[in-house]
Amino acid sequence: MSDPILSLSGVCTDIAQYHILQGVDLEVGRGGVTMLLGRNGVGKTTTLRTVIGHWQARAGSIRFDGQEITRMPTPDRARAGIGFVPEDMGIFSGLTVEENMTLAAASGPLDTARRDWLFSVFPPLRTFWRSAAGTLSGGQKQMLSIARAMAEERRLYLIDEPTKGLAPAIISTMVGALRELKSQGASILMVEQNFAVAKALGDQVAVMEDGCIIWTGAMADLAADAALQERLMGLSMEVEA
Amino acid sequence: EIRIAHVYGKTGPFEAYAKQSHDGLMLGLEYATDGSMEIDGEPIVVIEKDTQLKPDLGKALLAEAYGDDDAHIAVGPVSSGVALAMLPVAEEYERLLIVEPAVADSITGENWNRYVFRTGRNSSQDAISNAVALGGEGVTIATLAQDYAFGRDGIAAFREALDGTGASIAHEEYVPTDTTDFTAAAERIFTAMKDIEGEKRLFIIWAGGGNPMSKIQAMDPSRFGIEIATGGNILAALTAYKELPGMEGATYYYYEIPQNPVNDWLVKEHMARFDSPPDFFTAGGMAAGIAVVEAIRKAGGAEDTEALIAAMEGMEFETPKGMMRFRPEDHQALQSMYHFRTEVQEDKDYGVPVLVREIGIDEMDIPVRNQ
Amino acid sequence: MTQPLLESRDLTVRFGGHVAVDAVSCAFAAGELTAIVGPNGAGKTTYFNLISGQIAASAGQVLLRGEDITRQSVARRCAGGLGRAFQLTNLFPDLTTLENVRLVIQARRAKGFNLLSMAASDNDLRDAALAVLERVRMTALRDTRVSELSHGNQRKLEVAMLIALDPAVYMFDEPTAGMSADEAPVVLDLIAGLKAERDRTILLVEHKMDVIRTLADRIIVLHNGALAADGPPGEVMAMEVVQEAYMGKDLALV
Amino acid sequence: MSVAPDHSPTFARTSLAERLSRAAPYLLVPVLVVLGFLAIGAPSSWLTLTVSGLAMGMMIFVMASGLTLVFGLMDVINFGHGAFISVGAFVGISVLLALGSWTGAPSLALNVAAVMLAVVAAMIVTGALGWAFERVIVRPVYGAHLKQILVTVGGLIVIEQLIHVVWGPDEIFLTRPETLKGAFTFAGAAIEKYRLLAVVVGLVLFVAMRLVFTRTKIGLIVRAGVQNGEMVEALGYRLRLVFIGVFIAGSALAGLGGVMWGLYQEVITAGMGEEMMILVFIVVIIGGLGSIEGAFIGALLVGLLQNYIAFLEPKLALISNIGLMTAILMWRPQGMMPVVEAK
Amino acid sequence: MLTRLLSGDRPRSLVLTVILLAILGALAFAPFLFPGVRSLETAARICIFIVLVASYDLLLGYTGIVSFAHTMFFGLGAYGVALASDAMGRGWGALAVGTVAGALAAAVLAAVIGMFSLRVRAIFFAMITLAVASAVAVLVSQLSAITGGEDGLNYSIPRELTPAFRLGEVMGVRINGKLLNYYLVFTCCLVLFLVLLRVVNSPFGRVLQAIRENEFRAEAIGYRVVYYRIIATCLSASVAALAGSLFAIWLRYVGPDTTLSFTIMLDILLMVVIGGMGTIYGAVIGAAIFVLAQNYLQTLMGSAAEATAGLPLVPDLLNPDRWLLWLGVLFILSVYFFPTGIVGRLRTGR
Ligand SMILES: Nc1ncnc2c1ncn2[C@@H]1O[C@H](COP(=O)(O)OP(=O)(O)OP(=O)(O)O)[C@@H](O)[C@H]1O
Ligand SMILES: Nc1ncnc2c1ncn2[C@@H]1O[C@H](COP(=O)(O)OP(=O)(O)OP(=O)(O)O)[C@@H](O)[C@H]1O
Ligand SMILES: [Mg+2]
Ligand SMILES: [Mg+2]
Repeated sequence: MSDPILSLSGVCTDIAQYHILQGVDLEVGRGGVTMLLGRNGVGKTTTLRTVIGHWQARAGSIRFDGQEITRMPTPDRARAGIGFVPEDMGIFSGLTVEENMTLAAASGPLDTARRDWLFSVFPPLRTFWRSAAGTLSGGQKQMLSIARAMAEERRLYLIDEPTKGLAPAIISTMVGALRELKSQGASILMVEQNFAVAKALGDQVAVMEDGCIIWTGAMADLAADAALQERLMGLSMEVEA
Repeated sequence: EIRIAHVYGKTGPFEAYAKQSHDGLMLGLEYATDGSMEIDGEPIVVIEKDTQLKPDLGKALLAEAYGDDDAHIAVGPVSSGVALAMLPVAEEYERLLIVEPAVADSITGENWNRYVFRTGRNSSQDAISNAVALGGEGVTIATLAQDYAFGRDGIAAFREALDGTGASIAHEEYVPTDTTDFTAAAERIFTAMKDIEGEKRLFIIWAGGGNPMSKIQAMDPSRFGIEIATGGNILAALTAYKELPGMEGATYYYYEIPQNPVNDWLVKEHMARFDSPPDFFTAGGMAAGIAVVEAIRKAGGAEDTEALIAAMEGMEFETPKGMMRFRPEDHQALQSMYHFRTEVQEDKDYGVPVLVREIGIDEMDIPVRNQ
Repeated sequence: MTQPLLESRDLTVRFGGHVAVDAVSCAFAAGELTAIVGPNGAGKTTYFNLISGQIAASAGQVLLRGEDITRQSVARRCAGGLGRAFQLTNLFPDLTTLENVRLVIQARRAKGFNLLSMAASDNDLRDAALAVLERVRMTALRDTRVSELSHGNQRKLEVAMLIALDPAVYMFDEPTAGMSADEAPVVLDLIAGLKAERDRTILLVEHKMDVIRTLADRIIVLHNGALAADGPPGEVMAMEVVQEAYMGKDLALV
Repeated sequence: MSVAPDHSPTFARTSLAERLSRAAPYLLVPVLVVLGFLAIGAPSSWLTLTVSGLAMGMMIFVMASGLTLVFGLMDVINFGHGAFISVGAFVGISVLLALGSWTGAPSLALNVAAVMLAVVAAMIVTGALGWAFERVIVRPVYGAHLKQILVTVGGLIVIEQLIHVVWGPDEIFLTRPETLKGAFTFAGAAIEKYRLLAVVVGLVLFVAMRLVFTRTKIGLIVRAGVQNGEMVEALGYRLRLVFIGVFIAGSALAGLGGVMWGLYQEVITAGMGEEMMILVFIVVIIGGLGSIEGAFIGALLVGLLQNYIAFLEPKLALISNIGLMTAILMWRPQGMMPVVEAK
Repeated sequence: MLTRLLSGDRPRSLVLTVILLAILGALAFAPFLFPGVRSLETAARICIFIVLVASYDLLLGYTGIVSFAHTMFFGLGAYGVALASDAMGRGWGALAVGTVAGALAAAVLAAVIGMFSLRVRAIFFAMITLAVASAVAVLVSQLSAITGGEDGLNYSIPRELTPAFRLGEVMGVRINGKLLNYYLVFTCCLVLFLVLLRVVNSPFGRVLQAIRENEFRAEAIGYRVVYYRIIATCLSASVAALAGSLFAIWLRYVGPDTTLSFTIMLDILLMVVIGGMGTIYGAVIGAAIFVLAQNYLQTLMGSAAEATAGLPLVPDLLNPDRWLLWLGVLFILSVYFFPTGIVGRLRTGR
């Protein structure tokens, strides 16, 4: 891939005494969506957390937009243009939805046009704008978490399982919103278990197993090849009905 | 060798008092032995023990002093609670404990045993001397004290002593020990006193910080013709007295008051060594030191406790406060107190207690309470 | 008709002015698997909370075997046979996987107030707990601390704990969210197995349509807190309100 | 792009009772004042007690304000706060004693200038101390209450001992600057002048803190950071800096409180701050964690109630604070107007 | 057999086992190994504090309840014995009545406080207990007619437990009532400790841990959290009261400073944390280290100060009067170096 926006080479990450990532090589293309797939517990979340800096890589290097960020503190990585939707959503439940969003706009007040756009993608945010975020429903929290990452323009979004708990209607609008982001030139690295969503959105795919990337390629190739799916992920997703 | 244990709260909130007390003790031993620190050829060894102001520790340390270190006489401690815990240990080991400067009446009162002597004053002495100083025909007095045993007993003794002086008590106010805002107490006192005719005084007994005097003074009690009165205090606390010139009361010690050779020596030496005048507890400590030496001399040695007791009962000895006498009944040292009036003096940044009159031993009828 | 095992009558809860569950009356017969669907924020989890007692109802009643349990504590209801798995993972993070399950079984057997026996020597409890872990294929992880499990495995443990509780009414709140494609079927098979035993009442909140289609005997739809539809799967799925509010247009993603 | 259908929940109007209960904390102080009047009867006594109670409340607020930041917002149970109060008092009073000619002069301007200098010096020293405290003692224990209690008590002991080393073991007595001595009498009520200064300082501080927190994101960052620091950093905030800054501010405010309290008490000891800690914690708790308004109202309530009760029934004065705390927690288990949910 | 005695909760570390055995041995033969008044005094204190700290660990380490009222219960037990001895006169009956009454009173008071305030948030509960404890301390000082106020109470215990009761000599050590008293304390403490060890390893103990971890979920799987909390509080309070009674029997004196002060509360907290929270064995190590430090740190510092007399500043800081400074440092360092306590560290080997 020419000039990837994010590239990991030989990244190893330890959590306590466990070696979780064991040499991850991964590239995220500029302006594209890369899907990170794999079974439970293979290290997908750990990869994303290493990129944002919540875990420190023990070895290897991470480059973002040509810049070495392996040892950079998390806030600097965020300011460099990386947005993050964590697996557990990371909602500030003691704050209202509005306060969550205010914080999300780190470099100034929240842009009203952008806010309205987010309202249209995730309508409940408007309804519950002044409610404590902790009282939202599971899916609403997920929406807030995604909206937070989008509160400002970022060049790269790291999104960990955004569709879990979302109703189908919301999933489809969200997919639409992500496409829109992509069309504006942003790049996305996304972990997803819902293969239909992955297929609809992904350009590239990386599949993980035991802390390593075991396959990379175009989404279309994987979607079309049931045998490959079987080999990589334990069973085949129903190929297009 | 004569072993004397000084068991006192070296560390903790009363650190300042403890240091005075120890310096005083050492000066007293030195003075009484003319600087030789020997009695009849036997050298004196002073063992220090820190109770940290904890009664249980005080108890253990005193037992250690008698039991493990084989001390002949123990001196201390600063706090009454610790002292009370220590008393039975003296009885158990049948050794002398000279209490200095803990003040609770019950040390030489209900909790007393025959191994206990006290050179320090007790609360009654304080209260009674104040009653003698303040009482008088037609005087009406309100009192303010902390709401616990020390405060209530002090006022009770004061009230008792006031009987017969012609003065009467119009109101007693007790506030929690840690009170910092005296507005309410003052308002209650003013309310009780404002319609009374004649000379009116507010007598305050207060231990520890949080000085109520200047706070009440700030509320201008003279509006109602009320004057504030209180006992003496350590030098540092006299700063507050500067706001109250003319205030009267009775004090235990102020270095310029007693006129006798022992005090002259003390003031001179203390100035020379510590560059400051001696204070309450220095004087007390010194009295204890002198008492120890005198008693051992009189008994002809420190080994025989019974002989020591016999020697000390009724013994008179010279101290910075003049002559003191151990009363045989309860082993309390009787001593003079001083009626003072506060003056503001040029070179001092505190209110100076100036002697009005010495209240002699015979003028105070200190009750015997150990029966 | 025979008495339903579980029933809600005009069950309502208000948060401030917001009516999150709005007079829902619904009965669940023993042995039936009911799927509860509805858009995000429709009140599904809150409805569960009302039934299992985490939230006090503003109005209405919950009846279990005909008995009014609306005022009972969570623990009482649990002992009465209402079991619940949570949408957002909710475990004992510093204990091991095995200990988590063991605690559930201990609760079920009411051994908690036993102060003077030795817990470690109670082999019954241990074996029972291991059996449950085996059913969800987590035996290998039995001595791992829960906080060290990956998200997907925590979700599985959440289900395992409900199975260990073995209640009369199972309430699953999106059991497979976050589970990978090869793990989800394990859990779904378990649920199918429970259903096959035919003496358990199962309530299942799910957003995955294929799951609902294969498992549900009946679907109820919540919308804005109110009961919007109730009936057999085929019928309900075809209804317009469901299509509109729930599925959205882009059916390919479901 | 497809737009998801909004689900539109029904919102009923909030009832009058609910709106009233939201305003209730603000009504407590006036209600208490009126009740006090009814119970006391004598207007001059009532006026004295009320004004001095409010002023005392202000002083307590000044001491508690730092703790609302550190404990209320940052969730650090900091017993070291007591030591900062003491250090503030010692530094401030030392400055005042050094400026004896200013404080001794009967000029309000000179006196206030001296006090200001003392306050600035005290705040600088306690702020610096707070910085060191945060770095060395508190940093490893964010989020762990128990350990916080232990290390901060350790810090408290160490600082108190260092006060002994630097200033000696004696308590230091002092007198207030000339123009702040004595009282005004007004309608038969005597009101200490110094208390009026306390009222001014308390009000200014309150307004300033409110402004900072309504105009900036600092409060939000801290609250969010306590809950999920990683996420705040992932949004691009340097959480460490914010935490250090707030901690320093809290410590400096303790220093301010120390000077004010030392001047009120006219005697300072190494343990003076420690003695205030229970009261200060009570104020923060009944106010509701992280709430400046709450702490303010709480402090006023404490000051007033103490005075009223001490006047009406001195025996009960002892439990007035605990009683107040219990009553308020029964009524609102999270305190009056919590900003941060307690753990 | 041994396993049953230890309730299956073995120390799980060789070093730890050795240390524990050493402490047990030292305490069991203290009068013979370390003759002298002071050392016996220290040994008795260690025994009593082990129980007190262990009972607090039940609350803090296992149930996750932070309470500052533990010394209050300790004091209740102590005052129970003191008041009974004062009122009924010297005698075994007085000791028994005082002990039982103290433990019961502690349990009841704990239940009342628990019912009223265990529902509020943990941190508020801590503050409430702090306030209640300080109120009780003030009350004790106010009721001076009964309690002796600040000055405390002296009273007599049966002659068989005092030095005056002499029995002879063994291995050069005088066998007297004091020694009997020590072994009474030692035995009671050992039994109480084993009981606590059993409780935390019982199914009940497991539930407490679950509640500490996630109270919400514990409720949801059918445990009535409030009951468990209240029982744990009562249990811990009455064991603390029993420790207090032993302390009173040993000391023959009670006063607010020895049993009720906040300083002791903090000492207990520190002992739990140094030793290792939630391990019970931690209480043994924490109490032993701390009490030794409290008793001998000053002496040690004295010699250290002398040894370093030539150096600048150092002797000042090592001045025995500054021992509190080092105690403060100990507080801080213990959390730094033993975040999981000594027991935790020995067990993980890190
Ligand atoms: N805090 C932790 N401590 C120890 N081990 C951990 C921790 N967090 C995760 N792990 C382990 O790291 C491995 C990878 O976890 P990770 O969360 O990255 O998996 P994942 O691919 O995101 O899985 P899932 O699909 O279940 O979310 C897992 O085996 C997990 O047990
Ligand atoms: N404690 C609470 N306080 C205020 N509002 C609440 C509370 N709990 C839930 N709500 C509101 O009630 C509504 C229903 O929430 P609920 O969690 O039941 O939704 P749900 O149907 O489970 O949605 P999802 O599919 O997203 O999980 C939401 O709008 C939520 O904001
Ligand atoms: Mg993951
Ligand atoms: Mg839900």
